[in-house]
Amino acid sequence: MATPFSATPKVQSVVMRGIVKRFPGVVANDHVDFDVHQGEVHALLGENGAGKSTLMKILYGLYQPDEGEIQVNGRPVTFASPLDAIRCGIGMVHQHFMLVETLTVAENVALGLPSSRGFVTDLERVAARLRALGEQYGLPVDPHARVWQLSVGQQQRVEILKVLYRGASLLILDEPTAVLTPQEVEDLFRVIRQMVGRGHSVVFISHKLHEVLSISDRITVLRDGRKVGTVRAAATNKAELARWMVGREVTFRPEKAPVTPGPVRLAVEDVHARSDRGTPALVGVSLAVRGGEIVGLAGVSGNGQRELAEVIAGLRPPTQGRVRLLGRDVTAWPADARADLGLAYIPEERMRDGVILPFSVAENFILRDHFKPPFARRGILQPQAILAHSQALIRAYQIKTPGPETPVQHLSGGNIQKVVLARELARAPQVIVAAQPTRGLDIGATEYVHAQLLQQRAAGAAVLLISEDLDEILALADRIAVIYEGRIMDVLPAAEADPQRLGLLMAGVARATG
Amino acid sequence: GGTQQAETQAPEEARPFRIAVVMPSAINDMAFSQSMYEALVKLQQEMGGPDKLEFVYSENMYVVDDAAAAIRDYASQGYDLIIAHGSQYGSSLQEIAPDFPNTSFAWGTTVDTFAEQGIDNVFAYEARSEQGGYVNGVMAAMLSQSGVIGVVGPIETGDAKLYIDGFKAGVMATNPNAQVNVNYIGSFSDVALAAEAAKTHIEAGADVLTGTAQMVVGAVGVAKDHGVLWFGTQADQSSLAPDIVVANQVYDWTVALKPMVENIQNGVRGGEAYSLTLANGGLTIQYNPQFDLPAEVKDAAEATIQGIVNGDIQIPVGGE
Amino acid sequence: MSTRWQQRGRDMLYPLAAAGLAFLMAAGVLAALGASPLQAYAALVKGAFGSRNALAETLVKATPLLLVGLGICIAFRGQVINIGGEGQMIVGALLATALGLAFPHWPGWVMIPLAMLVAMMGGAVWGGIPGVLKAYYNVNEILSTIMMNAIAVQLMNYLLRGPMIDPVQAQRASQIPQTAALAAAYRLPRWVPTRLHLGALLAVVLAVVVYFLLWRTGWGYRIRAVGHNPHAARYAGIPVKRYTVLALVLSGAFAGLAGMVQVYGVNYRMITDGSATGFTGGAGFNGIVAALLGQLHPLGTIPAAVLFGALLVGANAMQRAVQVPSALVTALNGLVVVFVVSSEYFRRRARKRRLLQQTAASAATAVAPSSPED
Amino acid sequence: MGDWGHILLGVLASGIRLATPYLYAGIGETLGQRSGVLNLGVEGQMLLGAFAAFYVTYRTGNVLGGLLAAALVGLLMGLAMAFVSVNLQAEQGISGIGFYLFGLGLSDLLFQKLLGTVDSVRGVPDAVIPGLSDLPVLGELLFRHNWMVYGAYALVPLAWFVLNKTPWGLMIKAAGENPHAADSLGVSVARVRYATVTLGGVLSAIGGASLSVGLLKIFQQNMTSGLGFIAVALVYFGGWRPVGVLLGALLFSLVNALQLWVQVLGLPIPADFAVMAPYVLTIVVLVIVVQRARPPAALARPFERE
Ligand SMILES: Nc1ncnc2c1ncn2[C@@H]1O[C@H](COP(=O)(O)OP(=O)(O)OP(=O)(O)O)[C@@H](O)[C@H]1O
Ligand SMILES: Nc1ncnc2c1ncn2[C@@H]1O[C@H](COP(=O)(O)OP(=O)(O)OP(=O)(O)O)[C@@H](O)[C@H]1O
Ligand SMILES: [Mg+2]
Ligand SMILES: [Mg+2]
Repeated sequence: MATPFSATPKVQSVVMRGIVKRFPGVVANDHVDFDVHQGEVHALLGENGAGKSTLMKILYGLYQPDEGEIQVNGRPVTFASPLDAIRCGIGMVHQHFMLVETLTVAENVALGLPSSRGFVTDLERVAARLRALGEQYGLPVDPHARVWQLSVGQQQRVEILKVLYRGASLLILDEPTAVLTPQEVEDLFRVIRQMVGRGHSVVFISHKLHEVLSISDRITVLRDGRKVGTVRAAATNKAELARWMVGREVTFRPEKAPVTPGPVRLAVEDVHARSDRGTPALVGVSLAVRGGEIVGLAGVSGNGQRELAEVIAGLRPPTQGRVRLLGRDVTAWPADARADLGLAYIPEERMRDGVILPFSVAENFILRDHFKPPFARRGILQPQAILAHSQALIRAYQIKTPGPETPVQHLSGGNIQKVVLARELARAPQVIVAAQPTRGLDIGATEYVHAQLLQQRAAGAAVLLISEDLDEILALADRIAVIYEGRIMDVLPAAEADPQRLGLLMAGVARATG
Repeated sequence: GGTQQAETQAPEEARPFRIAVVMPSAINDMAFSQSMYEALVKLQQEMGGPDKLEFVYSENMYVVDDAAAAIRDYASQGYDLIIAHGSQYGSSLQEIAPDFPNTSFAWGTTVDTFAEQGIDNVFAYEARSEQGGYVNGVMAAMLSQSGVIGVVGPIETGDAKLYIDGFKAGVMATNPNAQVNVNYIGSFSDVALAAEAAKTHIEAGADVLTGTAQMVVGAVGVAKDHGVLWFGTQADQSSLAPDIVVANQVYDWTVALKPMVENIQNGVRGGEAYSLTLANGGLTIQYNPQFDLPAEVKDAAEATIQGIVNGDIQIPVGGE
Repeated sequence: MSTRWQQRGRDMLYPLAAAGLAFLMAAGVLAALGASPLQAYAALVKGAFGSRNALAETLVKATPLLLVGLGICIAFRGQVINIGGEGQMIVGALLATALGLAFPHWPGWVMIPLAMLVAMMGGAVWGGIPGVLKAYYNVNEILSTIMMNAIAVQLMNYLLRGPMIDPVQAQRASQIPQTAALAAAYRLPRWVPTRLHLGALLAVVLAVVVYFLLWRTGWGYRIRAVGHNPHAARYAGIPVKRYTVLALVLSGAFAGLAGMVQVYGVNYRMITDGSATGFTGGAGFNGIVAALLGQLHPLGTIPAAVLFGALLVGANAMQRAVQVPSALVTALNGLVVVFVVSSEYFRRRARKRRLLQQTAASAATAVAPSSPED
Repeated sequence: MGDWGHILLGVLASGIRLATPYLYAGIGETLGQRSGVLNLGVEGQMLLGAFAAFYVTYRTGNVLGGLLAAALVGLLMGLAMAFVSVNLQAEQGISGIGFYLFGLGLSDLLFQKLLGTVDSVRGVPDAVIPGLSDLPVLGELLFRHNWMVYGAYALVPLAWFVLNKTPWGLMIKAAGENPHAADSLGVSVARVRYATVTLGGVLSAIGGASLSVGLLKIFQQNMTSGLGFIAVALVYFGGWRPVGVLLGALLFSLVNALQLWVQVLGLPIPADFAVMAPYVLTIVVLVIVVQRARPPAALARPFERE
């Protein structure tokens, strides 16, 4: 395979020793040792904020360690920038994608590389090589598509190709599976195995223990910036890993008490809607959720889930059809009126849509109620009431924060998610739309969110749970609907659903009868 | 309250006469402010140097309330005469002058000394720039072959309006068939637009141009490039384009300044208005020596000057 | 609490040191021009703070800076860049002046508040147009506010030459483009014998009001929410576009008020020299600088406006005292602005280093301590 | 009819000329903004460039030397702006206003101390292209401007080419849209921004020179008179594309040329309203032709890794 970096040496071993990295107020890495050998998948585990990404960013030259050293192939190195790491054959796929959305795939790949044509870009050549590379690893992409037009899964392919294109033989994959469907995870694992077979090495970060156990050779666990230990995957199990990560026992199967469903609280009738790009996103969707019931909506992202949630929440006008909440036709109601009627909405992209990062925790709690008593009277905010409310929620939801005045941006991802959840659930909702509520959360936080949703179900709320994580849906839902290309393929009782069947439906294979 | 002074008792030799001037643009603007600066330098020489006349200035005081602060500050420093060289400064003077009854102020260009408001320590001075404008107009009309003449102005007020009104009248009196196109560019500083306005005039057939205020230097360059004639005002612009500048109306503010200084030294602090005119030599038409002006044009110009001086020629200016 | 104020105090050192450095650089130029820097800067300080009158002048200069700056705080908190302060001042002043001249015989306590209201409305309209254009037509507000400034200037020139011209001037040949003077009863009360007028006090009161508005009311909450994250604001049911417009409307209203205050408090009539700065003194621009130096905090903008006002007033005094060209003063102001805004970097770095040291020293805690950056 | 044709020709020729300084400054600003840096100091850079070009030309009689001097001054100003916005991560809006004031004051100060008064130079000659310049209509319209006018128009395809066809263009756009992505591929965001901001400074300064030694052949204090700010506005008008900037500059300049004609023809419109026209029209056009471009996502955001 001829890449511009075909001369790049193979990484035979990487050793990080005694790595310390401090941020203001946090020691993100506290004397961490970590190593990877050629042909191995080494997983990195840890709760949110344990320091996984930081350690890998140091290895990739994005951060400089305060203490400690890195050796590649036995020689000590210092990486002043990613360029140095790239030259050593290291590549990284970041937790938050590093793609320029307005550029094409080929342009993103060619970015920063010298052109074979000197002053002029050689995008056709890049595209050709990219196709070849894609074929080789089973990662097909259209080199001329613009990145913003791609699904998340496709974007991830681009990220991996970008790294491979640069001749990397050590790949760092930071939570690559958080946004993938089971099918896509399978594909990714196939690619990883193929790469390892070619003598590459991979660092794999994930919160999903079964993934880690199935793909990796060795596993290192971090907690609060310190290394807890490294084990061979074959020699450990989920429970032990969870204990290492969290420091206590974790239940994987949430307790789901039987609840008799009540009347229909949320009904969507023959809804059609368009996406932001103007293409049809929902084509005649009908769905009903009863009180005391969790309906899971499964599907590969980009099949209309986002639009459906927004139509229900009042953020996207349907071109056709109605939405009923608690029996009332709210199709023409604005978002805040629906919220006041009893709708809670946990948006998928919570950093973007769910919180205002520079606002304090307390301010984020009143995002929906800043004009309502007791938080405001005649438009004037009431600090005491807001503070009391915040303290109560922080306590009830065990949100890790120095105080209600701390800006939300200083909290860890899991705690930010808890802020959104607390805010929405504290309004005693009758209907809850929760989109990907545990994406990116560690097992402790995930466990907590699940418990909360079940508690709301028990309290009689109607819950629409939108998730790509089939395990999550299977564990929580009473009924499961599958969406594909804007249509509901089928609605199954949870008891009749299994991953294979759901997977087929999600892939758009016609109603799997029987 | 202002600083008390007793300048009238002091013998002339005892200390220099002190003038402060506040100007809207820079002392080298080739126009309004430069003419005042040069007048003060000239007056200083005539009076016998810095020992006799001391002067300070604040330039670029286009912000009216900054100018007011400067005027007040100079007044409290005990200057003998404070000149507010800009019509926009009038209302500031009106407010400050009563606080410093022993200090003299001068306001230009206007004829209003605020005597009606009971203020007695303000002089007023103006340039009857329509006079030179008229003379320039006469020459322009005679020199124009196309009969189309272009004028570039800043905004349609004040000194600019006077000059342009006079210029138009001069042209019309000489050649009633001539056409005077006027372009106000809406700014005192946009040289590029002034230049383009000049080009527009030329495109429209003008072969003689004039203009007023500091941004016209841009127009002069255009005239030069196109070999079109130029008449200047406020200062001598011949050096910019010796080939095509025909004549300039030049202001000599000493004609107003000298009697003011004398008055003050004699204990009269204000109340009088001075005009620069062709008659009193405050306005002069300076022919560009490098320009070969036909004799009959020069004669006509001189005759016009004479006519204005002795009152035979009345120039209609004013109201909308 | 006290450590927070200590911190604030320490933070003030950086901009001051930066300004000092700028002055030091300009000292070289002063010396080259044959002026004694020491004497020049002494004159500057004296001109800005040296006497009751100097102090009053500084405050008079600071008043429109503060008023415009308050509007800027609102706009920038709502993430709209309002460069239209100059035009908004002009339009506000035009309306207030027209009102005062149209009804010259009302009691002052009726006219003055009314004129303020009208001026705020004028500024609000002039700011609201770019607001509507931005929210509903995707016209960038930097572009539209720059254009609206130019339009306001020409509108002023037209009105002051024509419909609104002083009747006395209308009859004169020179036709100075100015309005008649306002009735004496309409002048903002002054702290005689200086020019310090009620507007200064009003501006300070309004700074508190804006603080209250932004952080203690639902409307302010919404403006800030929309500014920080329009997506989340929309998800929470806040009408984002309307609040974008509101941010510019309020911002314009404060600039409009600044224009009125200049007329009713300082000049008592409107005069044009053809340019915007001739009337505004550049406050529409410099107010932005003041607000940003005040960290976009209404209360922080108070000292920032006073310091900037002092710089402007003092520099003019320096020009008078040592007869340096005004050009040097302008260049010096520019240097000060660049140096002061750059000093923020060193302040942030020092704070970060301090936190890192604390982190290294103390045992690691899982969550970062609160250090609100706003 | 012939009359109107003549006027139309005049308006077009003048619009083409007037657009020159906007193009230099606007294209420079476009490159800077595409890489994520907002430079509001354009006006100051133009003034210093205008002065440097004029002064050197005046003293040496060598206009190329003058242009070189302008470029050098623009380079220095650009480097200073880059240092402040890239290394010191300063708020770009205010530092730009600071640089504007600095340039405004310094150019005036140097003008007063080194020249003293307004004077003229021969400047950049007009192009006389044998044959072409004598064409009946087109000759006057297109082939009789000074060389700097052609330079300005040549910049448009050049900038388009750099942005869309070269590896540097990719880096510039990436630095402005997602600097973290660029950084993670080893692209030095700082170096890219230094390059564009410095080049922007050079182009602004040349734009100033296109006034002082190109169109006008004089120097006067504050001779740009707000032109630099309009150039910045035109970048927004043009949706951050060189061709868009060209269209904006032409629209603005043509309307300006037209309003001069309106006055010359003595149409009964107050001069103030005529002067207003280009500003009003620029906005109106943006309202009618819906602007779809988004600003570069990282515009005016300093880049920092941690
Ligand atoms: N640039 C930064 N500035 C300040 N603090 C940071 C920065 N990056 C990370 N941190 C802090 O360092 C700690 C470790 O963060 P890191 O991103 O490495 O965690 P992680 O293990 O990857 O967590 P997650 O599973 O949520 O991705 C956290 O407390 C985080 O808040
Ligand atoms: N009566 C006058 N005579 C001569 N010059 C004047 C007069 N009044 C004002 N000026 C000068 O005109 C200049 C400002 O005019 P101009 O309208 O060109 O500014 P501008 O460029 O349009 O300003 P801005 O763009 O900031 O609005 C100042 O230098 C001022 O001193
Ligand atoms: Mg991470
Ligand atoms: Mg102007």
